[in-house]
Amino acid sequence: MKEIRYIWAINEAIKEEMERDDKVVLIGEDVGTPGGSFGASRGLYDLFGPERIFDTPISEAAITGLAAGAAACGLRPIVEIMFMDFMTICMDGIVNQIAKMRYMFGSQFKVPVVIRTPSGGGLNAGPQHSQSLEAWFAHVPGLKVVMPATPYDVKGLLKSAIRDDNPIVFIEHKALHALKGSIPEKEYRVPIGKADIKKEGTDVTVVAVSKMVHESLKASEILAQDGINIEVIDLLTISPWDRETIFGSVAKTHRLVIAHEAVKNFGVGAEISAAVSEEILDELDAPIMRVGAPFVPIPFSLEKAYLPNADQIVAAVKKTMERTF
Amino acid sequence: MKEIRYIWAINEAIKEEMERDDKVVLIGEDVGTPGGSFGASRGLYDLFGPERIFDTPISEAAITGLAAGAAACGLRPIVEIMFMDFMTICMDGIVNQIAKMRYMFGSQFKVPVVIRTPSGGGLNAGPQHSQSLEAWFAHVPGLKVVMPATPYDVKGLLKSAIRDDNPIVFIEHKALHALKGSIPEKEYRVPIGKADIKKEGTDVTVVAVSKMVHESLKASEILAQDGINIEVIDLLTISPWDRETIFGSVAKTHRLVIAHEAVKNFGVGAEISAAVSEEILDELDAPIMRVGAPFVPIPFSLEKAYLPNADQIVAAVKKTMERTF
Amino acid sequence: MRKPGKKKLIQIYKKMVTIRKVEEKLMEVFSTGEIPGFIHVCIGQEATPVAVCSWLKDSDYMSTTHRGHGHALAKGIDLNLFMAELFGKSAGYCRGRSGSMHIADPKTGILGANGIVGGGIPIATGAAFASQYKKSGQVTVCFFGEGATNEGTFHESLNIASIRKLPIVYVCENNGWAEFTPQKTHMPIKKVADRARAYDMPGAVVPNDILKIYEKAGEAVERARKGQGPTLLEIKSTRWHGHFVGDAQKYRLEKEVAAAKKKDCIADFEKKLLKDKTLRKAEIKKIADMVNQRIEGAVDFARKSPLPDQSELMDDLYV
Amino acid sequence: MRKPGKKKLIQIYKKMVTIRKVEEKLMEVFSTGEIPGFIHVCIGQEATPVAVCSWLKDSDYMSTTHRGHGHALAKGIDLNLFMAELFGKSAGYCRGRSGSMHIADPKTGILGANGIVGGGIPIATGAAFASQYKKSGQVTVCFFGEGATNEGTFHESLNIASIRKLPIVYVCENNGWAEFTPQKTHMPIKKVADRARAYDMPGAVVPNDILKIYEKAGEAVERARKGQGPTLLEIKSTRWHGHFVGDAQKYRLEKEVAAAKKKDCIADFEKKLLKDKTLRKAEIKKIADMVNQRIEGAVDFARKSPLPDQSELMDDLYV
Ligand SMILES: Cc1ncc(C[n+]2csc(CCOP(=O)(O)OP(=O)(O)O)c2C)c(N)n1
Ligand SMILES: Cc1ncc(C[n+]2csc(CCOP(=O)(O)OP(=O)(O)O)c2C)c(N)n1
Ligand SMILES: [Mg+2]
Ligand SMILES: [Mg+2]
Repeated sequence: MKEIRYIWAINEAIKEEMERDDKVVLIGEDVGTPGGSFGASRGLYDLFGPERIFDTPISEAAITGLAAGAAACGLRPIVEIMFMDFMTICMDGIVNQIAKMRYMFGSQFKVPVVIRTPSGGGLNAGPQHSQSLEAWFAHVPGLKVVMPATPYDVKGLLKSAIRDDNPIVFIEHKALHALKGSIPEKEYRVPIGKADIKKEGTDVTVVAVSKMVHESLKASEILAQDGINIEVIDLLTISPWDRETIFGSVAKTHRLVIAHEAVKNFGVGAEISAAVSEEILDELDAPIMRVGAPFVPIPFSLEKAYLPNADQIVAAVKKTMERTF
Repeated sequence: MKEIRYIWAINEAIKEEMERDDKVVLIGEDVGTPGGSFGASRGLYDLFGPERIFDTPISEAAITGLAAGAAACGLRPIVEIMFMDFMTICMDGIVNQIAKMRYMFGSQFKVPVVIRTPSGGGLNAGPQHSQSLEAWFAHVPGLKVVMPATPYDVKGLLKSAIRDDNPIVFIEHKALHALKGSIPEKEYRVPIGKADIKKEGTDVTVVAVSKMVHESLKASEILAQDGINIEVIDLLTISPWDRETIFGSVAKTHRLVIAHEAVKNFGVGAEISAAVSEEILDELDAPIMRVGAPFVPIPFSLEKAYLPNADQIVAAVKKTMERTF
Repeated sequence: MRKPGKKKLIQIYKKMVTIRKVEEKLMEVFSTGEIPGFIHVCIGQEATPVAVCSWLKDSDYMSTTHRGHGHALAKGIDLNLFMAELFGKSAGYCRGRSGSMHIADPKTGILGANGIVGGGIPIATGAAFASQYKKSGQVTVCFFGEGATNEGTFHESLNIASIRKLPIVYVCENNGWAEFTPQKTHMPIKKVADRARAYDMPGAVVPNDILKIYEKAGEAVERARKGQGPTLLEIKSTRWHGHFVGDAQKYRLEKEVAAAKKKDCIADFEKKLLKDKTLRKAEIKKIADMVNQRIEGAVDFARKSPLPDQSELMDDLYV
Repeated sequence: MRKPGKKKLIQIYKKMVTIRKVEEKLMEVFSTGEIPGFIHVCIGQEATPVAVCSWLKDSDYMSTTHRGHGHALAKGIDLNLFMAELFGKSAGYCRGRSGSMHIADPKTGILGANGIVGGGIPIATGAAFASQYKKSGQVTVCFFGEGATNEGTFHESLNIASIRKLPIVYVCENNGWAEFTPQKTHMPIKKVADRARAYDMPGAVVPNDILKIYEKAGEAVERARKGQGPTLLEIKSTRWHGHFVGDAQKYRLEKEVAAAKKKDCIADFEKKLLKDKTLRKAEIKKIADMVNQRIEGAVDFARKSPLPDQSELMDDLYV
């Protein structure tokens, strides 16, 4: 095992996959000699050159469409969109082209594109540089959506994503870039579509997305002091999500809290809640609580007040414990 | 009262509001002399001229941004995006600019923009001309999202939307354009934020969105033959939605079905379901069922098999009736 | 080199006639309701697809638009499977999932028609990037209308193609209309080709004349093939019919439409071939009969193919 | 007419010095952590905002970018409220919600800085549309960098502005860098102004010289004011520091940065004013002192203003 930061785990995954398969190319703004805005591609230009590390103009719409075409013609492009907020500019490429090409063309094509993008707040980057928009992509058939929260998972999932023959929206969290964690020295991958129980527990299931995994683990410690033992599940893949693991946990705890940093309204938590009350309502002993951001843009200086945190998870868990059937 | 088609009700609303307030302008592709791709602006160019009926190049990204600027400088633009699928091209203008300008700039601006767009299938227009993407916009703080299903509602809501000082995504349904219905001769408006009980009932609450209102009314007749009396609620405003009416109805029927044409996964139904199980779980006597499109793009010729319909609503209602607590 | 020989001339003529007649047939069949959705015909514009695709191999790539039947047929799509797709049948190229607006065939390098105006331009640019990367010698042709050149993707793509010297030819068929609106309402310039300079790219305006297009396309394809970079060609084309089949184009003056129809790229070419003695009347008649027969066969094939089964709805969304 | 008089020259000089010193102060304060988030300074580029905004009234509109302090100050934003916003304080223009990257002030026509590259270009175009419609005689100035001209919104907006002859001036400050990447990596052309032809719009390249920019901007603003339509100006500007404060710009050669710093638009102007005897050394010193004092006052004001209260979080999302 070795210690590594989240951002370097991304870098290693890209590097290893590019070494393994010369069809893999990296496309994005400042990904060349500068090594990317957050450093994810540092050193790659020197290793792979300008043909494979395609440093593009500021043209998000064109580069996603370009990735679609390149993928349909045999390459395996990784596109870096510098901030998730800029995905607004390339929704057509992602949603109408990349996501639909396979199905719409009668399964004649494979479109192995990975769109990597950092989401989330925590850097006081303000309303246009801090959003978490995963719910949009989860609503689009043809895409898979992945959101890892640890160095281990980000490396393992990114390697799986690059090898997957389907288009994947790979959402990093910019406030986790500096986070350290251990990963194996040897090659490993983390499967897409599987959630991970980060902490076992018996009283309440907490399904957490991205940075909320860490907040949930903090909440778990706080709650332990009150004798409450929560199970923390890292969702990891948003679409298709791991019903088995989550339903299994709810069947054990009978209480569910879902936590994500995105705006709560119409967020990813809604789908998980709805699926549970559609399919295993009888398992529930308490209302399903959701923790998410309030329904406003992310203000520049009130960011702390804005971002969901461990305290809110603690409160939601306690709320689900208020009642016993 | 008079009979009118849905598309002409839209036309009347725009015309009346443009006559009333010369700050209202219409911006879009082919909206000038051609009167719009679906005819919504027919005759308006002759009445209001090229200054107010702004026939634009095929440049969706620019025209939404342009509307933001025009609104910030005192106009009240109505933007027509020809198909909802093309909103993918102008998400930045809508989400990062229009929706955020007021809050982000410390409430210094008003941004009274209405973005009108026809959604939905039924014309065999295929995967890039048939989508229902309302869930995306409902997830964005700063926008209101409206989806009327009848000539009466479309006219009344559009007039309210044009007078509202907030940005509104106004989603029409292209398969309803030809639908006839009665509206008052005299001026009227329908309030944003209020759902409408289209049929009272006692056994199951069916919350329906857009064209699914008509399918739900059909389902209601089928179910009546089995002695099941459903309440059909037309949601009308997706965000902010009318919790009071829906919670009130669920408190009466204790059973809930939500129906929309959009893909079921991560759709609008998820939020309503989640809110109910978060806030009034105890009222439920049965799982909450959702009816929505399957998780694939809309295929050209299998459209009938794809689109949710009355039969599926009937099945979902019956499912909620299987059990009594 | 840029002058087609006799065999090529006849081949070109046959393709043009095929496209014209296929679309005339489509208009007829569409009006009976047999074809669902919308179709957009390119009658009057046949010279461009045929002239340009004459320079392409099967392995070369091509992307097109909603008005893409001509391009697909010129590139070599199979007429039966094409027709079945337009009918929404399961024997169609895309299993009835795409219809006219999204037809694709990887075997002949057709990356798809596109329902999004400007949507195909970056895709084609990406295909060119892939073949440059693979050093495969493939060329990509990207077709679009003058209306599409007002979309941001046009601008972004041409900029990228020029920096990277991608092996691609951008072909703008300027038929003067975007849906129901004439070019002058949407564009302050007359020549779309003038936009090429913004990307340090050669741009040329070509009349709707098969041999002139053939020549210019040949140069542009060769330039791309040699790794010298992209070209923007603007063909001053002409749309005879409405934007989609069923559009009576009341927004156009009758005499404008009549003038458009007078500039018939096929009739002009036919006259030339007769004058040249490349073809005789009888041969022309024979070609027409043969083409008609193939088309009837394709319609028959499409009619006989079953609709896709409901059970296929969820198939193969993911690999 | 295009030559500024003595009073104007001094005014211009004061503004340039103010912008320079404000940003030097910001760099200092930012490094202590007092200002949250990111800031992007325009040191080296001060001539453009001042020269262009000299022609504008309060009622004229302006939109800017992430690198927008200079534009806002030149347009007339109040220094105290500006500083408070950058500090994220509740006395700031936007109640601490926007910070440096989105500052706006409708009273002086500032439609906002924008965190989205290319995002402000359509917004400015819309402002020009509104004033044309209202026949108010207002002009809009839209600032952006050369990197932004590769975004689709640039292309779409200039096309629209030209067709409608909107009263707007597009000002591209070409500082040669987009973040960490030089222009030549992203653009096959040298002169951004050449892109104007694609929209039948006049385009001009202007050196980073306050009086030359003043002259060209005056012509363009007058053209817009008279209803003659938009202009694209490209200023060959120069960025001294990193993309954001804290970026050590290791990607640039030291000698390139040194050369950039030698082309100091303020020092050049100062020399000229001294030579002209428009100003004497003592007056220059006095201006510097006065500016410094105002800046200290503004920083003090910002420091003393409270952070917004948590209770404000949900305020005024809707009207
Ligand atoms: C993004 C987008 N906007 C608008 C449309 C609607 N639309 C379809 S075709 C068309 C006109 C296209 O004009 P042009 O590019 O000149 O092609 P032509 O139809 O003349 O072949 C428009 C506006 C669309 N399909 N996609
Ligand atoms: C849509 C979008 N893409 C990328 C970025 C990240 N970004 C911020 S500034 C910048 C470079 C802009 O270069 P230029 O337009 O030349 O302006 P300059 O910074 O030189 O003033 C980039 C890529 C962004 N903010 N928005
Ligand atoms: Mg056209
Ligand atoms: Mg720059």
